[in-house]
Amino acid sequence: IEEPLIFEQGHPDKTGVDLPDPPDLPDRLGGLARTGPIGLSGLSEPEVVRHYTRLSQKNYAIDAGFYPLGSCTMKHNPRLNERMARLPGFADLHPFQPQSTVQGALAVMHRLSEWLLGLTGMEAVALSPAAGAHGELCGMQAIRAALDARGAGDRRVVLVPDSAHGTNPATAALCGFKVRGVPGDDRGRVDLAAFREALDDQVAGVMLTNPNTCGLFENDIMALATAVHEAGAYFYLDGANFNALVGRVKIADLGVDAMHINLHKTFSTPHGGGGPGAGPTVLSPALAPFAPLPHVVAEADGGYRLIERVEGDMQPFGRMKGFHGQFGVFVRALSYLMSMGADGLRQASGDAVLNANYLLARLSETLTPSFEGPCMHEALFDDRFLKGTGVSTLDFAKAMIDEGVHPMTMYFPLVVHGAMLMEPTETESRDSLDAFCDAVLALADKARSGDAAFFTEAPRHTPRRRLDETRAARHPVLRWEPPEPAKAAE
Amino acid sequence: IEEPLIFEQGHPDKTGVDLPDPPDLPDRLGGLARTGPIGLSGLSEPEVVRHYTRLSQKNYAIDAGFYPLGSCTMKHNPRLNERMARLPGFADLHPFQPQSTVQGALAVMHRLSEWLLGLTGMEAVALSPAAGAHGELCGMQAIRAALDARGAGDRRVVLVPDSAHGTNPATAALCGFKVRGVPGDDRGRVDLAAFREALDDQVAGVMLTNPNTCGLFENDIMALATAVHEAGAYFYLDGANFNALVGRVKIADLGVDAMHINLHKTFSTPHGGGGPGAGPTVLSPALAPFAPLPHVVAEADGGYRLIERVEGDMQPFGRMKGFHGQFGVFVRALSYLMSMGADGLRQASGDAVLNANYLLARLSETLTPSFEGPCMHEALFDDRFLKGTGVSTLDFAKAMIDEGVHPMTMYFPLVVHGAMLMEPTETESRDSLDAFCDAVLALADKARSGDAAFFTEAPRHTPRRRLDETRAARHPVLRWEPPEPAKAAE
Amino acid sequence: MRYLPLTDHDRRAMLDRIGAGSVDDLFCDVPAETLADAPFDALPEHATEMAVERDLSALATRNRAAGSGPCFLGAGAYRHHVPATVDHLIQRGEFLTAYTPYQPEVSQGTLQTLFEFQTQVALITGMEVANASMYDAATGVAEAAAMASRVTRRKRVLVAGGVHPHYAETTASFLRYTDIKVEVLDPDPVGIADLIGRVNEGHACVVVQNPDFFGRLSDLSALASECHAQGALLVVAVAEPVSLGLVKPPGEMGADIVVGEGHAIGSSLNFGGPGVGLFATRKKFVRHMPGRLAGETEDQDGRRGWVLTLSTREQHIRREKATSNICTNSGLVALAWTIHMSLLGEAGFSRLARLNHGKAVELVGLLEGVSGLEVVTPTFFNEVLVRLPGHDAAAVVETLAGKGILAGVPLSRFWPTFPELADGLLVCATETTEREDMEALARALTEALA
Amino acid sequence: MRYLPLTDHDRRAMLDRIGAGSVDDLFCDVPAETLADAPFDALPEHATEMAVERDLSALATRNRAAGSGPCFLGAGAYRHHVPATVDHLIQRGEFLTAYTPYQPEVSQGTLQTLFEFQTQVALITGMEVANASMYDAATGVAEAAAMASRVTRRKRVLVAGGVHPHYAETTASFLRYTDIKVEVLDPDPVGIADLIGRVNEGHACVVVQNPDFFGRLSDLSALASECHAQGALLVVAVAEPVSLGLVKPPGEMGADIVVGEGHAIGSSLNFGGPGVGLFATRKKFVRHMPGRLAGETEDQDGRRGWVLTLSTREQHIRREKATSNICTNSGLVALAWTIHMSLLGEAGFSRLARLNHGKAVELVGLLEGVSGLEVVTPTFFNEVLVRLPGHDAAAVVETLAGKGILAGVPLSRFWPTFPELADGLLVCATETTEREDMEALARALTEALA
Repeated sequence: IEEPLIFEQGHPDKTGVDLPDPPDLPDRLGGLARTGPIGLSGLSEPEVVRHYTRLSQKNYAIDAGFYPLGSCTMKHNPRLNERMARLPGFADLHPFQPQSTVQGALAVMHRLSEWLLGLTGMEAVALSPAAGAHGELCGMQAIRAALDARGAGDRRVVLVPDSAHGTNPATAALCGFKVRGVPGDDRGRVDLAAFREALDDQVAGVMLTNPNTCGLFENDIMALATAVHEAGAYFYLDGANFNALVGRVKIADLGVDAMHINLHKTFSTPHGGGGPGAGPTVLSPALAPFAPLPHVVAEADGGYRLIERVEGDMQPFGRMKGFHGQFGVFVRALSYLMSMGADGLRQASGDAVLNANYLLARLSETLTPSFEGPCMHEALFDDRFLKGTGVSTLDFAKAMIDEGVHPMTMYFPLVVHGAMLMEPTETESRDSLDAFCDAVLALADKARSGDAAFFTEAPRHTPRRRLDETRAARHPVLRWEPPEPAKAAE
Repeated sequence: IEEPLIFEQGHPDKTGVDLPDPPDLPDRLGGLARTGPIGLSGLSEPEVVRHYTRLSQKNYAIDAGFYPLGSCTMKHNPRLNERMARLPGFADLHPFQPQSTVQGALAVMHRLSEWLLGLTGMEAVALSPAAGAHGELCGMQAIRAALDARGAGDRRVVLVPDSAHGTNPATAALCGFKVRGVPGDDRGRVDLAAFREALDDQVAGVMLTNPNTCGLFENDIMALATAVHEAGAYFYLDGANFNALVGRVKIADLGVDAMHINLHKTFSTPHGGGGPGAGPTVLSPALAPFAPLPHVVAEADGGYRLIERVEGDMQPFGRMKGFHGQFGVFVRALSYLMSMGADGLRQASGDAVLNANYLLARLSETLTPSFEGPCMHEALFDDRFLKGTGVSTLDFAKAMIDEGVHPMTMYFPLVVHGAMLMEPTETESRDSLDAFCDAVLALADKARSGDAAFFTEAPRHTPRRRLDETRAARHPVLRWEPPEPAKAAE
Repeated sequence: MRYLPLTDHDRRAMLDRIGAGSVDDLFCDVPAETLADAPFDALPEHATEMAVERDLSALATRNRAAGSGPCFLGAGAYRHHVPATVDHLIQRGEFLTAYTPYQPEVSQGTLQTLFEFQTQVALITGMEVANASMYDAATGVAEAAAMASRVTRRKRVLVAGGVHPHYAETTASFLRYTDIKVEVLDPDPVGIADLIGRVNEGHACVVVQNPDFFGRLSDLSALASECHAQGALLVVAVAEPVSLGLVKPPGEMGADIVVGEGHAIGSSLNFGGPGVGLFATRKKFVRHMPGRLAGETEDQDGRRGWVLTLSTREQHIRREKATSNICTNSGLVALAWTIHMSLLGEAGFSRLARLNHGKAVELVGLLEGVSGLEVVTPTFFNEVLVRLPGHDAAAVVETLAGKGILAGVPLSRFWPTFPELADGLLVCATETTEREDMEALARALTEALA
Repeated sequence: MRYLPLTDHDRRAMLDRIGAGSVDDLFCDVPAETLADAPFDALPEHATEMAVERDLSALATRNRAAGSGPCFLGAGAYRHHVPATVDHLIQRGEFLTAYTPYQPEVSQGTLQTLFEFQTQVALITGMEVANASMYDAATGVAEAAAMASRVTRRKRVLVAGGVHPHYAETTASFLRYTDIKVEVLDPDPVGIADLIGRVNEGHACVVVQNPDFFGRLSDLSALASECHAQGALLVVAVAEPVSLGLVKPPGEMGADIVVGEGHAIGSSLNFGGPGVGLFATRKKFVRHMPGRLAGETEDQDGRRGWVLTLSTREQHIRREKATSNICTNSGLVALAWTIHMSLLGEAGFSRLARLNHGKAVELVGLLEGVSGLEVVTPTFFNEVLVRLPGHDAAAVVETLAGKGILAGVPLSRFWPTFPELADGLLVCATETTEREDMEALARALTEALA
């Protein structure tokens, strides 16, 4: 079924929303009224429902199947969380109501903070970052602020391993830092010697992911942290992979100064096809004074207060976004945290790691794991098993789609050739993993038996087959335009 | 994607619902505790979500496309109605709360009654019938009660046209009536002469559908009604097709004594894959005293009262179901009625009839309409256009599925050979109708061009192809059974 | 109007294509005198979504939600906690806005869930087969009585005094104009023992409820034996299906037809409707069964699939010879039931039942300490009858409602003409009942009875 | 635990397959000293769905829902009525639980809606292109300033006094450690006229808001001309997108980048987050743009389809040279926005805007009759600044909150150190504001100011 754009349907006279007549009063626009039509179409409610229902049916989703994207933690999104976020007492709150009328909302923020601090052992948390990359920015700006405060503002180098997420160097650059790469060793970890070598008095901090993007725990992490601190720098941990550790390891014990937590990954708020997320950032005592506004504090009388302006000796580096953070996401995450509890979270990280190792074990029958196990919560393979088959990692992934499963993350981390990074999460059942492994192993056999066309022609059963990305980038068409004759006729 | 039964997944130890520990107290079951397992499986919440999400994806629905089932009025189901029904003040009400605590609910029932009476011009309404057929039962039992009350309890014949819904004769039989058929004429209406002929002093009533199941208005209806009443019988109107008349014609003006109203058709509450519906039944002054319990009445003080027991001179024939009717459906219907208003309902019936006539006009290019137009809210074709093609109505319908549209009602009414009954409703757009007509006309051309196999092999693109209904009926498998070895192993 | 897609321009163009001058012309077959221009002036004009929402929300706030305070109401409608997942899934348009699955190729989702529903109902009732739902338990009992008459070719039905009065009344009403005679016994809070002596070979069936309307659990085995000895069927109603997670199922006690009210699993109370009637029986009676059935079969490629089956029992094929006139049933409520049951699973369903019983035992323990109150029901699942000697139970309920406690259901609501029941109150606990709710009730009752 | 599908039996079997003795063995790379046995004692254990629902519902009732009484709050967050359809559709699992559309073949639904979103944003702002969303308007303005610097290769940004203080602060904070200097002018309730004289050839851009934070509408054309004459870009923030249905769009007044806050369309207030940043610009600047872009292309069978495109601007390809570090954005909020906009359509969106303006005109008319109150804003859309000379606006707001009226946002909440703003109050009306709400406000203010 083809579904035209909304602009190619309907008629500007129609509407799917009935509204009363505006009061018949002279306008007070000062002559700034819009002239001429906007160019929108118009559809009745049933047409809009059908349009977006049909579009949704062209999507894959975790509700419908396994979604083993490495580094993305696509776990089950409980509907309880959605219900809680929609309670009128949470959903219908204006950010600037008098604080006396939003004590429950402030309590939610405070409780969430206590959870995040309890799980990480850190000193403070900035709730307001809107997503992971925004949390990175928060942490790195706190580092800049701390350096400035101690008169070390001229340190302008940040160490970033080659296997880092792209957001890490981009964030460092946004804070005026220069990125210095750090190579990995053949165990898939940061090369400790090279790392120590790279540390000098220009280094402001290091941005590390742990477990790293190869799915491995940086087992030299204590030494790395010590070296960072001895060099007078700060240790930023990318929290994208926190799901492997939650309920088991306190981040503070690893010597971390700042880490963002993706509520939309680790704490199961839905990814929504690209957001919204939330990236609260936990901070060590050294960075805590610089946390951005606003803050929520518990008062002696049992109430809560939202601090929106500098008070006392706080030294916030500023403000990260409008209002008070991703409140709707906070409610969902808190609902999840309360549901899981400390015991459930520990079980979850254990199951996440178990599931990944199970994939690693089963798929290693044919696929080529990049490093020796055990892995943490994701399993990394390279494309050696496809050597000589004429099938690329991309082709292999597209053939998986035809088997009804979403592909893993491809070509990342960059340190591995033709990488295939698979993160099952704890919410996949053994049956689901087995079905996935059976399908992947069968495809691998098929690839190695010489049927390359099966792969290069995939996918076949999707709403669209492979799309021409080059064309899209060379001649960008980024919006609908009314057809030329219609334009002329206007 | 194949989706196993829920019993073929999971493990009895798992659960998708966490519950606290039961109090540790001795039981008071009197030795009647269950022994041994029940035989259910057990799944975690994510597994259950995925299972039913996947199953849903195997369904066609009005949200996803045109659903032109004649006699079914598959119109748009507004989500506002769903939201209203879920307000805690409606959804979380116990039927036996003190009436002082449910005045809003009683107001809903009273307001809905006023709408139904206002639209039909009738004297009284029994809200409690649970569906259309249940409403028929209500109306026919009221007729029995009225006959008994006037000492005419020996009248035991009900006239039912050959083109009636199957529920009509089944209902008549349930009330101890015998069914006497009435033939149609070549205009697709009841044969007035034959009808008069069939009326005698044994006749208790007539059950008629109007517009009838050929989609035509019984233009002799005033004469029919007069004849019925002159014969001392009552006139039951099957309200399945009320959508053609709502806001335009008051049923009382047609001489009707009783009619059920399918809230899940005419008033847009969702059909839900088979219900729940609601079939409030409006009654003439002659039948009103016999309306079943409960009743809702407005009190002088502005409050409402639910009458659950006989009071005063009411002569209810009894009670139709538990509690007070399909309250959740009432809220949805009221929300729809308020949204549409009398003006919107009039527009709706006009558009429904317009849409049907548009289908009739466009499809008559190739298809063979059974009767001369104009039709009311549905268009009826027969299979003459398929003559000699080797393609049956069933084959044609299955081929439509492959084109992405749901088939019309087939082989009903029985009075037409290979009937195809199409009801577009007012919530289909002209674009939608045109796309449907284009597809049907193209298929008709294809059939007439001799490609019978294309039809007899259809559908091809569905989760399942044609299913063996004979096998299902001959060797009924009506539930899952644990596999034999597992049974043995237990 | 937001729900109507046609524009005036569309209407004009379509009329042109049809060859009609106006929409009114299409109504030419309707007697002109009935097509008065504006006969609907008394009814309101259309309203915006905002206005409807405001108006209905105001009505909703004129009700007290059962969960807004302690609530001990049962009497056939039990307040259970339904996981958010259930409502989320049933609201998927593919379930919510589908029709009855007459085209199986594009309805496998609905059909498979109905097959799962049938299986779950059969499993928990201990019966061989179940249908795809009735409207509710009351109509289900009525249909069961009619079915028993078809099976036995007998014309008398005996309804025990422990059966929910709405079920009994609905059954009597349903069969009132048939040749089947229904005898409903007087309300009987103390058991079914004397029923055994009443069954005779004229009876098509005996209808009992377990736990009965007054909460009492009974072993039905002896009654079943006697029924079978007399050639009658035993019909067992189950108003609280959660009990089947803990209590011996009717199927194990010899029931021939089991009818249940399913709304308590998967749905909100909704002021009592819509419900979903569970209907299970023995395999040998299946062709006498009312209602829809989903059955397993294969498609033309040999893959397992589901269809509606045995429809020769049904009205659309069989017309006046049908087993029932039922058509639309309770599909979506059945779906909610199935999803909730699937979430519970074996372990969760058992645990839920044990929790309900435990809460009721806890509550009864507290009530037994209230002076002036007498607990009547000796063995129970999650509901008991108490007597408040010397007090009108309905008045006590009103008093407690004023204090924010929904204390229970007074028997006088059903039997106003039985003065000996005026002091009777049905009190129920479920998993949603907290210890502090129970204490509040005990305190308030102590005060009210003092 | 209801969210965890593995049983102990599964775990055992899987460990066997892996060849590990226990799950703990899999954590062998983690320093043992950090794997203390129970370091999380201070945190609660898992809770049932019932318990979580009860607990969070209790917290929710400790808030006063904005809609529970008259509400005149704006200041960047506008309370609009969102049709039930919107929330229904965004809750479909296929939208809600999908990832960023990196595999376009199975993400055409998300991609097409993003393309529709981009088009709608471009249309209502009067711009050529738009991206697939930012976190919110505040971060969008910050990114716009950075982008202007990339385009112009200049290092100074001027933020007008009428820009939302959160936008201004976020921008200053975002750029604090870059080589771009941000100058934020003092709050200025009376207009942008003097801005023109301040622009010079050192500026990368001037940032203004329209209607500004104080509600005032301005013609930006002269400012735009001056900016362009000086080689600077004009960045226009729109905090209330509904205004664009009635007010001349920034694109027609010469804006180079338009940033908007979209949450007001399609979403609840949610205490201010998540929002959705609208971001539109000229086609020639598109490769300098931050954020994700959906673009049209063809599949290998020549059918139109959509992909994420121009990703060489983005962090996952470009790393430290990226235009922004943004990755996760506001996909679902953007979807809600798109669905609500599609429901409104041309006619509905215009009407909604006219209705909002009409309500505000009506409100202002009433307030002008309140003695002791002065309406400051001469031309406005749906919000105005009023002064309550001699009164602390925050105190008045508290007083009225005690009477169930959320009267407005006091300026002192943003500028506590500007005593001359202490009597300033922002008051807003939308389509949800009823005549009786306005009258209640006017009465209560009259009392409070007496």
